[in-house]
Amino acid sequence: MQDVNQFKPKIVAFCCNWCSYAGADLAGTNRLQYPADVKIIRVPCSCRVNPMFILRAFQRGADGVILCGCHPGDCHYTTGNYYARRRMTLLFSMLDYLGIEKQRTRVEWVSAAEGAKFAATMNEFVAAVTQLGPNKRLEDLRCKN
Amino acid sequence: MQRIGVFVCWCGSNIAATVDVAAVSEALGHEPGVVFSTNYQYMCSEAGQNIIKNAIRDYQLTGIVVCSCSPRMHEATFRKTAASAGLNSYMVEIANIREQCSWIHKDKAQATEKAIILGRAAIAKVHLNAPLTAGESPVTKRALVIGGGIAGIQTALDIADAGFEVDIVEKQPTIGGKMTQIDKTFPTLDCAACILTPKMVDCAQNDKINIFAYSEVKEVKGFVGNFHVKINKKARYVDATKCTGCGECTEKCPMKKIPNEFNLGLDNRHAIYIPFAQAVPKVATIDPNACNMLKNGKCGLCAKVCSAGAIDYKQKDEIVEREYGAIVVATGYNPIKLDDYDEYAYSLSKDVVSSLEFERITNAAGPTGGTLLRPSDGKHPHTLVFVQCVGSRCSAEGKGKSYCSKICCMYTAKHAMLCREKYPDTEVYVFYIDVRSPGKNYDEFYRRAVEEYGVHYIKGQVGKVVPRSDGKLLVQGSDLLANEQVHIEADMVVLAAAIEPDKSARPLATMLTASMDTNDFFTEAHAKLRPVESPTAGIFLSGACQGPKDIPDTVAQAGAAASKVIGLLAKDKLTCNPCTAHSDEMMCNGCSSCEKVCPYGAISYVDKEFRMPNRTTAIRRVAVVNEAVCQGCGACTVACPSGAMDLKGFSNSQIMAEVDAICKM
Amino acid sequence: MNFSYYPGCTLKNKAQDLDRWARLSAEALGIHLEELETWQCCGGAYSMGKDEIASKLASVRALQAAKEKGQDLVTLCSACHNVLKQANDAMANDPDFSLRANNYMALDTPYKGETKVIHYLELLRDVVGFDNLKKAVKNPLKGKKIAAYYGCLLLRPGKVMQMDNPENPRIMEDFIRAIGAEPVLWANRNECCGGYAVLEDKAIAVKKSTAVMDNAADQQAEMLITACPLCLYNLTKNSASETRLPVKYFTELLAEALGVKE
Amino acid sequence: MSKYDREQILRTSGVNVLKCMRCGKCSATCPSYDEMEYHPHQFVYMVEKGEIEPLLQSKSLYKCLSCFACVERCPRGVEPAKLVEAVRLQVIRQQGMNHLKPDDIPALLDDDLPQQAIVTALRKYSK
Repeated sequence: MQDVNQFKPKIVAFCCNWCSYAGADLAGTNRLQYPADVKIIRVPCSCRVNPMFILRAFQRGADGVILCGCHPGDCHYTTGNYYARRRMTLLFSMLDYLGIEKQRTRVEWVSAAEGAKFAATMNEFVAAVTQLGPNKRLEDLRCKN
Repeated sequence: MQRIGVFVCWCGSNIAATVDVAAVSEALGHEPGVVFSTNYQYMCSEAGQNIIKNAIRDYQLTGIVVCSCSPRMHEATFRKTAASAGLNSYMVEIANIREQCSWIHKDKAQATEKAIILGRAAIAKVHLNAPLTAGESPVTKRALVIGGGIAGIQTALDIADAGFEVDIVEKQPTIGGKMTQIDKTFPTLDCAACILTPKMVDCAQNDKINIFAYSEVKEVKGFVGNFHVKINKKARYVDATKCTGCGECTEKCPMKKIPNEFNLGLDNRHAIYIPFAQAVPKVATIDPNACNMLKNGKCGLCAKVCSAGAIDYKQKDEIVEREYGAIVVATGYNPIKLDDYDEYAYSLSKDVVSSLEFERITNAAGPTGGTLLRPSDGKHPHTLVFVQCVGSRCSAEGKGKSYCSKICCMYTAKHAMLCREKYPDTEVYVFYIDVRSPGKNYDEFYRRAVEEYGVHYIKGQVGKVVPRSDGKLLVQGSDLLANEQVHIEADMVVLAAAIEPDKSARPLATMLTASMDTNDFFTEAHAKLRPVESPTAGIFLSGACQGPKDIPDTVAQAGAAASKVIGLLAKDKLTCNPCTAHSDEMMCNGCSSCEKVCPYGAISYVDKEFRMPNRTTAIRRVAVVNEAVCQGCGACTVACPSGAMDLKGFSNSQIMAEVDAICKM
Repeated sequence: MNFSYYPGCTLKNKAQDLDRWARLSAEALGIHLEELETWQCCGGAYSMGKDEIASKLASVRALQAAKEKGQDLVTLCSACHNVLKQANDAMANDPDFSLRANNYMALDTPYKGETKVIHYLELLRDVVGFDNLKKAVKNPLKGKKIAAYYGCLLLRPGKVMQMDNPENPRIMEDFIRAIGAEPVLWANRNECCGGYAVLEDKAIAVKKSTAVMDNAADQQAEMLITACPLCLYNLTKNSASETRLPVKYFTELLAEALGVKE
Repeated sequence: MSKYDREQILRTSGVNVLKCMRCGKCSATCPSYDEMEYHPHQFVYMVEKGEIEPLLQSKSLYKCLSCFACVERCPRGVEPAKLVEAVRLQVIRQQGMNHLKPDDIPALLDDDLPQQAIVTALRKYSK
């Protein structure tokens, strides 16, 4: 029981440079807490996120991956987030098929003005992943050090 | 192997209070490739930057990692620092340990651990960084202004004034736009034509300005500094170089029952027409839908009376191709159609008019010669009711506009005041929800309408207008302050219709890849800090195409857009973003997947000769990225099935290295 | 073509003419109206409360019956049309209400608003077509100036009824043109006649029906047509207007024009 | 009690009173305005403020014609008629609070009165 309580998930968050990364910065500026388990990787646009990156993260022991982009219609590059949404829909359903629970993956739209939404999303996501426990399914044992 | 330096910033106590900065710099110092690691109170200060510069020199660093605030804050600063010490500025990575670590965590141990991981990810990335050089592209020193209303005119004049060439494309036969239809302007009540027509003439006479009237933009290709535009000059059936604008043809034309657009259909024009006396260019135009000669070859009267021989029934549309460095959108607005608001009986009675129609009725050059007469019977109205917010601030499903149209409060005050001034025997009622009059001398103007001119302002809306056969309009409204339903027998009702972007705006936005909001107003690059630029480089916004605006605001924005254009055209070369996509031609199989997802049309294909085994060669089709056009979104990199496409500065291997560093704990 | 048909209570009693002429005309136009076997009264007014379930079930049953027959459901009385259409909309778009109503209904497959409810006028416009109707007219009502009275129920709420532009409708005017008469355009055609208040407060009914009648008379109408028995009653009985224009069911004129009015 | 009433009314009607921008168009268009002590816009505002008691007592509840003019013409989609109906339901759903009793009806009838008038009156005023 204690083990479950002490489980600290590894969460990788891909944030687009224009909206979500700025939203994360705003969460910081407003001192809105979310767990330290979340580590952000900055990408120019949510459409830069190759499904490969997400598979790699799970392979290397990530317990959850979240992709944040601009709201539909607000993409800095006009249509990037639509591509991301379509790609992730396919990837996530494949991951679900492989046994990576749907709760471990998420796409969320966070604008540069939504610091509070960013923090709330992260809190929620970390709680959901913590509930599921460690990801064993796709972890590559050869990558274990 | 890179030689990496790590610089951990305290940011005073902003970082140092929750992150053990010494432990971070100590831990990161042991990472492979790190040859120098330190921490300092303020890395962004001059002293802090000197630490970085000295370290680059003393330790021959090939890459640096700064653990500090958000890269959105100081990435540019540290890139400059690196460049001044001779290091390529793209060999700098920032680990955001303030906004995304110290400020959001309370537990020092946890925050320190996270800061170290973020530092490691940045180090892992910088290991794979390569020096990048920003490319350059030339600038065509000519601007295109789309729309020839007051916004386009002012922008064009300002750009021309700075010595650059400007083309104005206007779809109507004359420039001038909505302002030509307006009678007086608030809050000074000077006549619109008196202040606008000199500017129109200036445009015509300025040798830097070229007016394409009765023309439309058909195609836009290229990118900032290098746009290629096709303009369709519609056939006027009149040779503009010969026509003197004498008007002889327009008087003799037998087709004289064509609704006159300029007077909003309140009177008629001929099939050949000049919209109004001060039109620029002052050239006649034949309406092909009305002209007998063009429809069935019978008539030809205008050609007979034209002493200049300007009539040309065989004229065809003509496509003109031009190059531009910058494009200004000034497509303006229109009042909405009032079909959904027929509780006001707009379609039932001619005496229920829109505000723009009312402008024409009170304009000296209008259908009534400036005398206020009812459209139905030409009689002088005694009771007038103005209704504000018709279709504005309307969030009900499928109806109206959710925004405030901004100009209606003031022009209604103007109309009401002018009625009372010219015709003291009139009673004027204004139904309002709120009177919005922020602007210099605006509220004073509205108060004058009430206090000096005795206009009756009623807080409430009109719910129903019932036209009666004796010509009276029964107006039923609510007076919220008196808590009464009021009934007024009016002679005229004037509806302040909401305004919306011109219908041509959306297809134009698609051509320009410029973004729009849900109301079809063009979106600015930043609502506060870049209000006259579109997010698409090289596209600028002027006037009501960006949002409802009155004339002073429009002229101010037009000037601002012009100054941005001048700033762009003054440059000989543009520096490009070096973080662009790049295709490895050895891996590319020319499948076109990348081209399809590119929002900028930056990818094209070339047939290239490759060496094959046994001294043979083969021609293969491979993708080539135009680095001047690529904005670096990376959509193509994921679409590429063969992995040939990668993004400089955010390469697959760099992001994977970050993923690995974060997941390895 | 066969359609399910919901006549409603009034058409079985005081407004039998409205019903009879509609059926005769439909047959003349090649349309067969199959009356639902066991319909119940819709209640005459749609209960707007989201938690009103029982009072809407009669409508849901009628809608379900039409669904079982796989037919569109034709209505004629304005009130029935309004109630059925709103109930259908709630079944389709208000999941909470739909769930609770379906719990009462205990059907094998829940009813989710599948039935298309069309008013007889829509039948004329969209199925028959006013152009075809015009061709089928044997006795055009030439020269008659007729004011179409929509009242409140046919058009509103517009986003649910979707019959026509609720402020500037034309379906009845087009109908009038199709039968050879001349429509009068007037503002109060979509204002309430006050009929609903006839038992509660007759003064309202008098005042509102007078305003409607006055406006139609002022615009030189010779006659009003309506689809609502209550409007017909109220305008005929309670209007204090000086001009007492005849008020008729639109189906009466239809039957007359088609030559099937016995 | 009033707070409970307010919540119940909002739930029953499904109306978001906060959408109101106080333009008064509902009251401008209401055919029963003169007969109502509280007018449509006041229903919206008083429910918003939680001033329910006067509305529950008011005869205005029975003057609304349910003609949907206010619903159709409200620029903000507030739907005042639904609010009026919800307040009326709040009253007539209580024991013994039926506004129209079946026994009262025969006296109100005349020969031509359509059934529709009777069923709607019962539907609207009684539970």
